[in-house]
Amino acid sequence: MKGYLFHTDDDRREMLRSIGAESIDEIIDGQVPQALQMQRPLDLPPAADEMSLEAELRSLAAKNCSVASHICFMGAGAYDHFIPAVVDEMASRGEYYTSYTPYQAEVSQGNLQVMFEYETMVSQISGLDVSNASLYDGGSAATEAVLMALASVKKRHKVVTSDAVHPQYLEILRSYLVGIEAELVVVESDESGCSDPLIDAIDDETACVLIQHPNFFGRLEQVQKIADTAHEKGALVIQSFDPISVGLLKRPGDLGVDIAVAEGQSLGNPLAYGGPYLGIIACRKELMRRMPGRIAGQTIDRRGNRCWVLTLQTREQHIRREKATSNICSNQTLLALRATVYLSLLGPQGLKETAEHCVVKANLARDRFAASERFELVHSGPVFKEFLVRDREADVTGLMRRAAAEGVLAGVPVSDVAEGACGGRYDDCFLVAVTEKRTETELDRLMAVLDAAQVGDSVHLAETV
Amino acid sequence: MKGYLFHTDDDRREMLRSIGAESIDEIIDGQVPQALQMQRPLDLPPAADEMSLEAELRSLAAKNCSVASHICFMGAGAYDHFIPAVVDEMASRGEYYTSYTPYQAEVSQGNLQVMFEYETMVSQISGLDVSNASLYDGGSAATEAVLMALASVKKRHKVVTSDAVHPQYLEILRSYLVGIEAELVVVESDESGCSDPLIDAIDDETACVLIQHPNFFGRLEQVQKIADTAHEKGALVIQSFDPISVGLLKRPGDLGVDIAVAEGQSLGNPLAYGGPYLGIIACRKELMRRMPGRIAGQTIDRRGNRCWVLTLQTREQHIRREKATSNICSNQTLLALRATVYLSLLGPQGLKETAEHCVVKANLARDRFAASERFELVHSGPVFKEFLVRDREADVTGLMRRAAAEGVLAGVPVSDVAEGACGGRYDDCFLVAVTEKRTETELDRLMAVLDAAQVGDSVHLAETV
Amino acid sequence: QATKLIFEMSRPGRRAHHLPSLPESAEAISELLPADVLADEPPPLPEVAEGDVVRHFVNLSTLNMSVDTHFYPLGSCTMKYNPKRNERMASLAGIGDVHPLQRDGTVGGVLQMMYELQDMLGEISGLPGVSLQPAAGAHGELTALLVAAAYFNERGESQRTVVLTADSAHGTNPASAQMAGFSTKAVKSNADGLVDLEDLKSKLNDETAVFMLTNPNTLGLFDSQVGEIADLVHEAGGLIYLDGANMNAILGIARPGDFGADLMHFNPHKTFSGPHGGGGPGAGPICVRDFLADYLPGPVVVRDGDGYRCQAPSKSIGRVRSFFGNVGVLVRAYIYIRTYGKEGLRKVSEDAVLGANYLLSKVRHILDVPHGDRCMHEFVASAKRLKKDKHLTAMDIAKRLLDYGFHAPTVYFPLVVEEAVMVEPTETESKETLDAFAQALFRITEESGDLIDEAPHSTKISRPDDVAAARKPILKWSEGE
Amino acid sequence: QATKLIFEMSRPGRRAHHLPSLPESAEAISELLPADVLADEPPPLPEVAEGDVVRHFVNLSTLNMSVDTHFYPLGSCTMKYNPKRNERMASLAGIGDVHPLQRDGTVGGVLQMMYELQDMLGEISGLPGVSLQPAAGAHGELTALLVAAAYFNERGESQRTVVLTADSAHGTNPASAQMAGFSTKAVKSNADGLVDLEDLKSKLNDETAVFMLTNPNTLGLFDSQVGEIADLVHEAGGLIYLDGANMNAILGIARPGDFGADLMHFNPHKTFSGPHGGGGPGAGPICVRDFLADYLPGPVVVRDGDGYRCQAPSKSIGRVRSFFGNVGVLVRAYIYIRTYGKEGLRKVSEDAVLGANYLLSKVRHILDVPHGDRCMHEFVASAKRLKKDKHLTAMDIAKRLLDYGFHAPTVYFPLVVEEAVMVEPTETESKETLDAFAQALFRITEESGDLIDEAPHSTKISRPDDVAAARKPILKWSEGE
Repeated sequence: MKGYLFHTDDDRREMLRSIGAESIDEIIDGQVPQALQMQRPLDLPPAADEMSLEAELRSLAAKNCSVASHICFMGAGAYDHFIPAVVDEMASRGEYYTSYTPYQAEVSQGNLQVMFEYETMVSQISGLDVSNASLYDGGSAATEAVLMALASVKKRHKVVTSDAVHPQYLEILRSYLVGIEAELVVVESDESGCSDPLIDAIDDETACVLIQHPNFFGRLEQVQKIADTAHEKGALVIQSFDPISVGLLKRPGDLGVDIAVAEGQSLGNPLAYGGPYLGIIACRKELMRRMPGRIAGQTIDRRGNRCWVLTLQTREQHIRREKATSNICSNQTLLALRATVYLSLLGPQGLKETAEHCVVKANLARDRFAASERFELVHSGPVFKEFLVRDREADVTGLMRRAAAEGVLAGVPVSDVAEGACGGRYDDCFLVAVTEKRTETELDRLMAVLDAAQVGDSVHLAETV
Repeated sequence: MKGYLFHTDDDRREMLRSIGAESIDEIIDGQVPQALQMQRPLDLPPAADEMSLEAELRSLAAKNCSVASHICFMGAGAYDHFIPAVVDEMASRGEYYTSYTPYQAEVSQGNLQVMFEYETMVSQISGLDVSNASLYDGGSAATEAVLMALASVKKRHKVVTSDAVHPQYLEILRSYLVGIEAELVVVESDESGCSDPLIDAIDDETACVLIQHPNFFGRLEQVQKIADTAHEKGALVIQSFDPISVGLLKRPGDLGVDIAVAEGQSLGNPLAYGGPYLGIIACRKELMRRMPGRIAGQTIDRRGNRCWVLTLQTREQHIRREKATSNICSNQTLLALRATVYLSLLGPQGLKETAEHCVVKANLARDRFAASERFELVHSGPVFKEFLVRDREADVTGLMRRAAAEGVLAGVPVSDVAEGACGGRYDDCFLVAVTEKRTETELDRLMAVLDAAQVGDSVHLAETV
Repeated sequence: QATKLIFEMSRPGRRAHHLPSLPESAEAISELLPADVLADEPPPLPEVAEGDVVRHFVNLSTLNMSVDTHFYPLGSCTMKYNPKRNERMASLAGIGDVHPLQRDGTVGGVLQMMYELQDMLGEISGLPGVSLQPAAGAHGELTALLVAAAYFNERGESQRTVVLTADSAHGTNPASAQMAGFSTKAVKSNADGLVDLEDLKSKLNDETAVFMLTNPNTLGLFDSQVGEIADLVHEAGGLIYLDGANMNAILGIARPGDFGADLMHFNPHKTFSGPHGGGGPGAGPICVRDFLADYLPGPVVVRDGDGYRCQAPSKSIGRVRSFFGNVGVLVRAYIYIRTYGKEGLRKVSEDAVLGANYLLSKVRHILDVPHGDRCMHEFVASAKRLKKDKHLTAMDIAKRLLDYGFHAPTVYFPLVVEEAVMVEPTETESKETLDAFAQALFRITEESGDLIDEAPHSTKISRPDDVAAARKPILKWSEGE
Repeated sequence: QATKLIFEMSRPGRRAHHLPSLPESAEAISELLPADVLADEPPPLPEVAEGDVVRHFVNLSTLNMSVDTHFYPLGSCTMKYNPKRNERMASLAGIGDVHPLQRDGTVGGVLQMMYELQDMLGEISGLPGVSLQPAAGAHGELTALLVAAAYFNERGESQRTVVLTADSAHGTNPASAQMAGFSTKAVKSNADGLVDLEDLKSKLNDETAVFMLTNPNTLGLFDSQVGEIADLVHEAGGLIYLDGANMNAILGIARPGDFGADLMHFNPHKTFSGPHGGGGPGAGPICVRDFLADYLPGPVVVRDGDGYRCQAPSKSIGRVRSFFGNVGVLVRAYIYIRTYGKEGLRKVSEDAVLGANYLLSKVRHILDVPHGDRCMHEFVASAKRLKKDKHLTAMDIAKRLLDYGFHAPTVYFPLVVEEAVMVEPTETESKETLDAFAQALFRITEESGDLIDEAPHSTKISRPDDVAAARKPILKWSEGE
């Protein structure tokens, strides 16, 4: 029997004797009616030993392009930032990754202290009072924030947002709002790629405003102005932010935002084809008891020593059941640990310099696109680490395919992010993201590959990668 | 300042104040005469940050063929055996790899117990009484065994061995014996690739006989017979063995051998272009106090609890100085740990099955070579996991180069192992090693690549790999 | 030292991470970004050296009990051994470092694995429609209920607004129902710990949308009435949702699809050995009957000639999270299922059931076990009598077990058992470990006084003040506090 | 549980590792191998499950103090922070998994690194001939002495059979000399802890082959007479060997080649942050003057057009180990040197010296420090007075420090200081840590009685019986013992 079982046949016999059963079948038959039992073996592949399975997985892995094999300019919510080796080594300690939710605080102080440090750092980077111990990902965190706001602002059901928010985040919001009394207003962003038009949509019915800054197009929003208007109207403001960006940019809390959310993948978490990722959420103190998810807090123990526990559990499903603030039971502790280690390593200066590299190199890339014949920059104002490029030949998919065959993941076509994203206005465009990892040589390589691509070039990726 | 320094300038100022020095230069100048100090900075590359250096190392790594990128049939003392993930994970725990020699037993019981378990397992696989906590590698271990024997057998100086012992091991032996009164007799192995002729060279002057079984050609030696003769003549017998082979083969101790040595790389240690590797040594109890290197032993502590300590230290250089059994101070604990974890995972059955895979697949490969036109099997008797192939076209180097360009590391030319190895008799031959990792498909691929190679095919590897 | 916070180790100017210089051709930040968006200074993160970071987080880790270090019989959580090969393979280049918006042609290997995993989960559940998107079990519950809602809506049965849950159910069940827009009603357990059929019947009507069932249930009992339950619910026009938290008991033995479930989620981090990560990440893939498959959230992986591609189902409820799903967790599940294969998965459940029954056969002589002398993969004992006789509570037992080197079982859940002690040994613990645990439990019942009241004694901290924590929450470190 | 041996967990038939089936086309083993070479059964290794192995070795690890967890001021061993990036990069595919007999064209990246490392070590030492082959410092000593012997032989000076070593030298020095076929004489230290020049002079003659010098020496003192010493030895026709164990003190400050050394070894696992691995692996690359380079063991890496290739020097002494060298360790050294680069290495030594002097400035108020109030990267204090006054020995201090959460310094070495306590803080410890260590040391000197005599109290074991261990050695586990 391949796998991880312990019991030898002798063990099994002795155990059955203690139980007083003839066989394991007897135990099962006594509980699961025969009619409900499977009458055949599972139809699965045969058992595989480690060596053979690893060889197979390696060959499957080799079929994929990756940020190790390719130069990556893909972003749109998930980024190829550098992950220091310390992050991997800390997170690969069994004491972290094979433990569970700290129900017994005495033997979970490691995880609890990490959560407390994580919460503190989220507070530091968001400029807000309170964080939880993490949510699933940036997209669902945005929706949880909206649900928090809807629950907090009584008798208002309108949610105002813009199509400069990540299209998948809007999709999630739509899915969740089905079961709830709520009206979603998605305002079209203006020609400069900003969401100023949504200011006019904020009214006395509005429970909350959801914006993203830097936004889906990499552009900077008038957060303070939007927040002021919202607050005047009695609505709450939710900002989805890039945690790397606050190395340079003002933090959500500094801009008057009430609830901040972010995708924490950038903070030392691998891309992993989309997950697991890290949902960051922080809010003003007044909203604390509406926060979903686990929260670690400080207290003292029997001996008077400072220590940490899960707290405010009366918000949670295992106590409150259907009256809970959310159904969330797990959290992303391991990814929060990675973010905590990452931010500890970077410190204020490292975060600032990382942000600087993003801004500077994104702009160097932008200059190159601006100078090219085939491409057009869609928006002209300042960007953080990402920007939108129009292919005048409108062959975005072919272009990306061709670039991948040449070792470059050149960007993300807007239409790949979500069907009908931004009303289809940008279906001939792609987002180019530039992190601190990219070098000028790589920027040149990107342009060389894109410039060499011919419209309609047919590339069969299966053969070339 | 890139790197790992802790002190801020403030720290440095405070520390200097406590020392009572104006500057660090003052402290250094007070001890190191100006005339002896460097008057210029070191001429080294500029400091490199982690991200840039990793990118550079990745591109250097990509220039190398590896057993991940290529199908490996290379052996000759270092083998591509499978390393279970558990081995890597255990050895990557900081408590193991960032600790040092267990001078303080109270805070080193982890390492000490591992050493004790390692020693026990070495005893189990060698069939001998006593092991140390490891030596540098298999080659230097063979020489240390010879030195042990020379020191043990009084007034004899002859060392008898054969050219079926790894040629590099013989080179090491020659280097070490320079400083010592000793005569090295290397007997030519016979046409079947065995060392039977050395039996006649064993005489009353002989201090010890060094053989390898399975030998350099993968062939099996008449160990028991050689040992009987040696013992009749009053000489000690040293066997270099393959630790995987004893899954099937009789162990050195079972064959009458006095000292066994082995290269422990096969036991869960990465190839790493030759090191660090693991020198295994074990001997009969009577020779215990001649053993070089660290030894862990069992004792009890103040409270009566079983525990482990470094012991028999009166053999060692830090106590005995020039009278020590050897100058060895460090050992390969981390690699011994890997071997211990590896053998724990395999157990008797896993070791046996691994050995079976080697034998079976090596023979399948051998059959394929026997059936080919270009190649000839040099020896006809049974082999363990490796065998010698003659290229009738005598273009071994070209052949290997061509195969590498096609993704196969096809074998090891004998002349690559050491200049003049085996007196040049096998310069038109190469060793093919087949571990449990190889599949029949890969064997077919090997033959396809070799059969397709044309003599004189010119391949510039720099371009193709 | 370990209890210092990383913030308290900070020294101005100390650094760990360094970046290369900016490109020489770069413009100044002040040229590239408007002044009004720029912060005066970066956030006040700790300033520490790399050696600080490593020692801090390594030492912190050792304050946790974990599966790698201790027996962890936390009921309902399936704390089985987390294979190291999973960790290695999931982080291979080409798997761990693939961008989520790469198109099908550049990510065929991952898609093939995900496709095969969909198939395998469909086979194991007996429910062929599979979405790998949900990020956790609770997320799977919510998603499945949104699927159910969409289904009823399309059928014109939007009056079905009630979700029934068992009173022994995980708290996530009613909370998920609430989030999906349903109201909830609890169905009682009977004296045997199973669903009270009469109570169920009384609550079934044309408002019934879904009955959420955990089977084996949280008492570790397989509800043998499940066929009848399914018939009743289906006759009332409702659907059966199976909370898959306890699937480790029935792999290859019984399939939810075969015993009447219409929708379910898996917890790959429980059943399929994905590590629990100190609380997460998990994943919550859901499986549904054919007629519900079109409503699943997208994307799912479909075959496309020789390759694979992502596609949203035709009537999809939409997305419930960004990107594809928790691929890192799912890959580990894939590796696990492939490792045991068709021969092995049933054996996993058999050994899990065997271990639980063996431990039960020892524990029932120490603690009361209200619901029978046999169980599936876990059982629930009660300290009610000990509490009354000796003031020894479930919590006391939990705390004192820590001193014996065992993680505590789940306590005070399920709510239907007083002073509940819920033990799940899993199949990856030896008989010797189970014996040692039973012996520790026995010794504890013989202990009294401070030994119990002040337990644990051997841990860094003991009995933290939860009430103070909640009354005056301190949720982050502040300078000088 | 952690003190159980893995053998004691064994159960017949329990397994962790599995292999695929043998190929169907395979012949039976009995057909392939003669019966007389086959064992009746495989060796009696433990039979355990994978979960057993993991829990066992994880728990064992936590019984070690290590740099990752504790301050480890073990004098002469340079227990500095081991960068995690070294670990990651050294195990990259294409570095960690390259076969040692791959030819130059298939291993150009590794050869380039090794070539550059040769160059960098030549520059740091001021000795341009470099061999990376020796596996450890002591191995480097032996190798260098074999080089010296070959050199003298070729010059017809085979009468040079004496190696001089300092009485404060590491024990490896005389032992290595012995193995290389030399006889040894010890040169005394003077009252300042430096080489007694008169004693040296009296021992120099035409039999002198090599003077092995450690500088800074094992007292942490830079012997300022080193220029004069080199002149004396060279005039006598001998060579100077520098034991490079203490190079962490003088990187970029003084080069052995500039102050008279002809041969030396580096300890990359000390100076260049290669991890110590619980006792090894290390590496012991040696650097020599031009005129000795032809004798170095092979292979060394040379440039060959645009590439690199391995080659044996023309008069090579031959090999001292299999294959190229401890590449895994050397790659880490390469990464370390590249990380600090030309700007940083001197700063490493400056901070190492600063830290040691700072700690010395605190410790000299607690313990006697016989040799001055300044030091290089380490210093040697003495508990001689405390032993006399309070029966507090160096060993007591070492043991009691463990309770305070610090690894002990090196004690009873060097032999020239009674009750020696040898402290090397390295540059990767914070001022706060050094302060805490000094404070602990102070507290210990105020303690007495069982607190001291029975220390350590907080460790799993305390004061093992070394004498019993040596008198009746138990060097392996046996069934039933």
